[in-house]
Amino acid sequence: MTERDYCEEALLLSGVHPEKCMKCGKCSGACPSYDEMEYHPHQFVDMIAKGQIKKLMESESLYHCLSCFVCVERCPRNVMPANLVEAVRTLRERSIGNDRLKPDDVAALLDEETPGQLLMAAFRKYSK
Amino acid sequence: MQRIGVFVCHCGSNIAAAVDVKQVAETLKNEPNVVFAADYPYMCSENGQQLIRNAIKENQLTGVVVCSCSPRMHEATFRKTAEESGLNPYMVEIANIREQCSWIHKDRMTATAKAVVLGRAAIAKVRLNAPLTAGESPVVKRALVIGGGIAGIQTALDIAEAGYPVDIVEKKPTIGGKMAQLDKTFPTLDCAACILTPKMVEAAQHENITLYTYSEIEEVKGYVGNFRVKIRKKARYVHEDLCSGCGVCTQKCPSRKGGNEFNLSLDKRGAIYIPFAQAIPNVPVIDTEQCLKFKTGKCGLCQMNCAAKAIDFSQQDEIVEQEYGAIVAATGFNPISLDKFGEFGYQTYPDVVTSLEFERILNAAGPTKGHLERPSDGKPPKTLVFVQCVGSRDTSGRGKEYCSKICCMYTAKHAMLVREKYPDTEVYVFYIDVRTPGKNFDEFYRRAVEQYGVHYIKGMVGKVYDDGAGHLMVRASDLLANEQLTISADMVILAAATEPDKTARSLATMLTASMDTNDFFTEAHPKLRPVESPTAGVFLSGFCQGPKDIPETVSQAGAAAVKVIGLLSKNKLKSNPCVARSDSLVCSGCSNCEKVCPFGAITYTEAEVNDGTGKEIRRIAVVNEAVCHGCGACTVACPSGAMDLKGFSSNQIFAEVDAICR
Amino acid sequence: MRKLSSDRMSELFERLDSLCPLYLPGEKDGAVSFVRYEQGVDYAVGALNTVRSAKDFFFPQVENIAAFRMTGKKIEILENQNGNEPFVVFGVRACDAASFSLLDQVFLSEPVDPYYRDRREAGTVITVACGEPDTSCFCTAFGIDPAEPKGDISVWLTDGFLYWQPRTDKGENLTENLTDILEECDGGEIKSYQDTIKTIANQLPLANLNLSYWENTDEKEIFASPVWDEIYKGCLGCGLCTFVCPTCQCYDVRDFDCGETVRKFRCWDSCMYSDFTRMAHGNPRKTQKERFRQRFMHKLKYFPENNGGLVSCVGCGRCVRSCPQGLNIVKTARRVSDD
Amino acid sequence: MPMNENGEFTPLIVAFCCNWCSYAGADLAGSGRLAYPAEVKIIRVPCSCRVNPTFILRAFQKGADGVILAGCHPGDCHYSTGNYYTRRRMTLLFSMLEYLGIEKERTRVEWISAAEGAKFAATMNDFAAKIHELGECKRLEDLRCK
Amino acid sequence: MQITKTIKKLVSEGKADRVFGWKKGELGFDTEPALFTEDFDSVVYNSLCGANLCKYMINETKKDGTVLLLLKPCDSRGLQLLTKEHRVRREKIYALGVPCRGKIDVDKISDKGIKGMIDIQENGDTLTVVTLYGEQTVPRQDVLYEKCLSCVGKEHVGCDEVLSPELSEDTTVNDRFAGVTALEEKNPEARFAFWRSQLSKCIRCNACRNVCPACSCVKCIFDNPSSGMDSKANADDFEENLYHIIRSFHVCGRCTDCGECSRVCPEKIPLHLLNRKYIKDIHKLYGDGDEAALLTFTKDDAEPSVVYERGEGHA
Repeated sequence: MTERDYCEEALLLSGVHPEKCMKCGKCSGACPSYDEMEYHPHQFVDMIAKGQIKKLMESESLYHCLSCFVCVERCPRNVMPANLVEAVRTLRERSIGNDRLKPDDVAALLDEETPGQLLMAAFRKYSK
Repeated sequence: MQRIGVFVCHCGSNIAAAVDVKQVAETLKNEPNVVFAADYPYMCSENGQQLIRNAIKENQLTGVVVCSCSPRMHEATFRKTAEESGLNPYMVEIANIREQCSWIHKDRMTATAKAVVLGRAAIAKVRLNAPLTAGESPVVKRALVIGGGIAGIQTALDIAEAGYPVDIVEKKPTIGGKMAQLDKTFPTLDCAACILTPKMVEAAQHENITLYTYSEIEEVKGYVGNFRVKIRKKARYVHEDLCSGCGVCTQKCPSRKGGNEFNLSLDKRGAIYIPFAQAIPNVPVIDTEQCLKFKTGKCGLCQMNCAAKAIDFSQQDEIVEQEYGAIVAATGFNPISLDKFGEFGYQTYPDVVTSLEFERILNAAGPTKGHLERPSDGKPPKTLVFVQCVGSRDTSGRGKEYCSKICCMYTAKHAMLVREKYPDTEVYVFYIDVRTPGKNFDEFYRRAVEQYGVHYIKGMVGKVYDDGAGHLMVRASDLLANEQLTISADMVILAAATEPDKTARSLATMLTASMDTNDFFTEAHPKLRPVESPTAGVFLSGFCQGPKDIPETVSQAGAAAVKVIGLLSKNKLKSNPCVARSDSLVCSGCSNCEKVCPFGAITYTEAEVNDGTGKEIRRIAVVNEAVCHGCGACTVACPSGAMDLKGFSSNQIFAEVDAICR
Repeated sequence: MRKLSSDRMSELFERLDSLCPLYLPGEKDGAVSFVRYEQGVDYAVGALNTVRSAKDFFFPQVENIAAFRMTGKKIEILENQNGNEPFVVFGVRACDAASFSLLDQVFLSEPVDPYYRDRREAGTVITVACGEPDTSCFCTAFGIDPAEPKGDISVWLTDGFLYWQPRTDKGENLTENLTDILEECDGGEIKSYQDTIKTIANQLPLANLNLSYWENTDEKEIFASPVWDEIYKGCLGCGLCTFVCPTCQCYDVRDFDCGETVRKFRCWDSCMYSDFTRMAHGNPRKTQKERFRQRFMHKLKYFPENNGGLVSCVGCGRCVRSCPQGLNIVKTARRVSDD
Repeated sequence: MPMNENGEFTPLIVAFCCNWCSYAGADLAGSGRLAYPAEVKIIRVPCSCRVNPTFILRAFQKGADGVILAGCHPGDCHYSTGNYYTRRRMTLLFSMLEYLGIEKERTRVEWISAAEGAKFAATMNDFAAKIHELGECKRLEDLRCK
Repeated sequence: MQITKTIKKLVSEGKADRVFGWKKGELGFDTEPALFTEDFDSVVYNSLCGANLCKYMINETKKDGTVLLLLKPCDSRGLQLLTKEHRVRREKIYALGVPCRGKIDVDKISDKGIKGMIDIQENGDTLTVVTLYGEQTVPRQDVLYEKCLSCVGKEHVGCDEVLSPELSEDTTVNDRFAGVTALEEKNPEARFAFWRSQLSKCIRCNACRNVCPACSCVKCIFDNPSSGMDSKANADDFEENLYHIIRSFHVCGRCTDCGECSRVCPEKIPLHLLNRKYIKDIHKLYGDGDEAALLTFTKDDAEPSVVYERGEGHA
């Protein structure tokens, strides 16, 4: 898959239309994980619109998003940045292939910084 | 036998690009009754119209079909063209092959085929058209302006100056509207009161203007030139004619708990009050919700102290009935409620205020006498954060999807005024875009940035919260720096989106004027008839038609006035001849049509009828053509089909259906 | 004469239908009418008369006459004549069979109506004697014998047997195809069946209808009778009596726009309707009284005068049974003649 | 069955539009170049309340496969109350047609304002798609017209 | 007979100068509507007087004088409608309500296999049918008109006088809307098959229209060549659909549910099921107001989409 294909896939998965964004930055203004993230909610929207998804997929920002949906809630244009973050996360997980999280490995991953809720969500989603 | 001419317009390439206009003309030429068909690049141009005029004369046409743009665009044009060649203007039908064909269908064959069908339907209809003659009705030479803000005042003054009597109905106790609440005006920074109050006084004193303040529209009947309006004058409990405006009553009133509406409840007023010092009329009004006399039956201090004996607790609402030739809606706007925007803390923190509240805080006649003090503790704020687009351009359902237009400029104004008077403050403005298309507007905004050092930050505030130590924390993004900021602010000022006044919707229903989904009045044409409602005789002034600043409002107010003057200068109006008619031979006199007529245009009479079976006195329906608007509700209520609509007769519609389904 | 055991009737119907389309009285949603025979359709043996008469077969309620196709400004005429496919009608009663000769007077005299003629030639009529004439029957008043119905073939349905008597060449021809199932017999077996029918028919309350006043009185006198003013009062002006009547033959010719073509069709009309024989000035008979009078004057006076005394009624009793308000030809004939 | 050159069923849809709202909405859809199928043919009436049930039945009689009626939103009628009558009339008529066994998706009423060009196009697209699904209208056709 | 006495008294008091009622027909059991100016002894009123007389008043009240009209409860609703729609001059009518215990459908007696009927005699709840072949008895309730089995009610409305109302009997055995509900519960294909089969029997005799108290137009659109709707014949399966759909719509909200349309239909088409469908919908959607449903509205009326949303087989 080309980078463009990944972008299309992310948009399909999330149902996000980045062209609706009017670049107000309210998502990032409201984001509680802003400082932990290399790329911020508005950048997810902007970069995917521009076809630059690789950097996002490689970024640890994916796992610092709390999925709190405040950006979705606050967005005046219904753009839903968190859904996009979630889609990129899914694409990344998929690209890892069958090498998915096993129940036994979860305990080892728990640390102070990673929210437990995120781990559980990822576990449910990627462990079939 | 009709002799029909078909004229197919290319509309440059607007139609011709998608529709094979030559083929449409050629095909339609073979339709029965069609004796002439032609195509032309611009049928609405003088040359195109000349083509039609010549064809009518040379071919003795009795009917004309123009295949062109929407009839809403040029039906009137082509009717006039036909009339100039001696053909009855109502023998013209339009087939809409632009908006409803060439613009939406890409496939040339499909579009051409559809254009032919639409043309056939129009031919089928015109075959059954009959010449119609417009009736005439007199014009009442008096205008009504609903709303006493700057829009209403300016419209009324302009009409009055032209010599026509005009009434202003304002629901608040004083005229002046929103502009009266403003401190300074952009981009000149002159004092709002200084330029508005003279106009208010002029309106009050003008011999042609009658003010109905604290009044509402109760009922509107009639039609262009002949509206009959009921105005409810709400009881003030103070006789306007007796009151001297001394204000003693307002000082004696022991109840001080009411929020002062004029200052947006930033301070209190008595139960009997004059909204503000320059109010017109300068007559108090009693707030019965708050007045002790009304609540407990005891008190009456104001009455005892009124030397003019103007106070009357038994006063009742009064209904005034008046006839008008034209009505102007100038109902204005309000900031939206911020209930749905909890993230800004407006409901929680007293130091988060709206821009209109801030306007009052800055005003010398406001709650702080013009001193910049924050509401919570009266201390002068050192850091101010302005947030733009609060609810504007919002499609999430919480706000309004349109741009409120005035916020960029008034925010720049506020920022500048603060920095000028209090140079030791820090002022931040969070913006999405700064929109300054207007004379001297961008210069004004740049002055705020360059001269006054206002910090403009591209980004939006995500949250306003309390840091636990009594400081307001503003968390926002700085998109250009790709940073998230947290600013400790003393005050936050929200540029709340604007919306049309709530009363506009019910008024529009009474006026039968249409509105858009945002409750702005719809104009008859967005470009060419911006101050007229599609409802004849109803005109639009100011914000009620769409967001506007003061200069725009004033110029539109003048334009609306000119339209009203133009209407009132006529002695007679031609009425729409496409009205209902009752066939006396078929009418059974059952009254069903009368019951559904929205205009009371149908009456009954006993008349002698001879339907071929002998003379008989029957009860039959009679349509008052001047009152009928031609909606056609009666035609369906009539089971016998006695009631029909001229210009849209049942047989014409059947013919259209048949032609389309052929 | 031939006969067939009653339990083999459906076999007969199968055979007839295999020769050409067969129609017979059958019940549909509570009303008996002539229906196309097919397996599962029961012959409504107990029903005396269908709601609509058998005239439908030769003079259908609606008939396309021609069509016009318009191409641009050209008009092309498309003839429409498709009434010559052979068919058989079984179960026609004596009264309806008699009505055909009345209709023949109208449609087969010059100028001959080709649509009617074709259908008449194509159709074979099998009549059935009325075993038990009912209250509303009065065919005997017109010399019609319910025990001896006319038609191409007459049939009697007694207990156990169907008796079959061809009467015309058409009837004989049809019979020849059925000799294998219809066995020969002599007609004597139905004599007592016929006698019973006659006894019943003579006892019926309307059977003694006497039209001698109508025959012997000047038409102007009957026309001017004051009785008309009174007896039409209950008439609703609907066309029920004319549409169920086997002898009513008035029709209207109308156009129907189908888009590319225009169909010209004729359809039954009723003298009871306000737009009957409408001309530029309207209906010449302006009141319901005049329309009501016209119907009976035509049946009982004008038609006989023009057709050698033949009264345009066969006593089928349909109007007696169907008129919503209880009016009918017997009532009218008697009241006018003060009988 | 009417077909296009690709052998696809091309239904016939008659849309009655009131002059003040829905017809203007259709114009707006046009100026916004918002496409909907050409099989939709619009008949302009002053108000939705002008639409007699006989017009709708006539369209079906002559071979229409779907009939849609568009008017101002209730409360916005240019004639103030016309569409309230339309609403009652069509509710009862459509209920009757359904009772007679006519597919209920073949008739529709939509309120479309002059500002709702997008809604106009979307409505027509949706309605046309429904009619495509249903295929030719057989239950109300007049056999003479086929 | 008490009716004759009352009529004579009313005429002698000058309340009316003529009487519209029923008289005996040619057969032992049939009756017909008739106008009486004298000989009031020949006015009959019995269980065979099924016809609704109110519509005759359209022409009758165009004349001078006052007519005494006999009205059964269901007929009185018809007269009320005609009065409301100004089709009769009510002041020229003396409306005399007469009691009703349901009317007899002679066809139902025939359907029981009884032939050669000469006379019908009423004894309480039993009928004695005299025939050529002897006498037979039939329970009265078995042979009442369909319309009487789902009667709207036995109360007279708007009469000047009601005679012995205590003699009226409730003859309702069916839920008035049971027939409609049963159809609604079928699927669309079955409903279509039902109506296509029923309506294709129609012979367009117009009896249903001409008897209907709500169909009182001076000129019906189906008779008026300039209406664009005129038609005389059931030229095609569609044509009679159109006729009945439009007719039912025209009387929608005005129909008094007197059941005459079904009574007079020679083909026994249950036409009342069309009108009752509208009545049922109106009751459900708009309540039971006095004003005709299509001549009024409320701002929060149901949207036409309720038809789609209520799903299949709704009842």
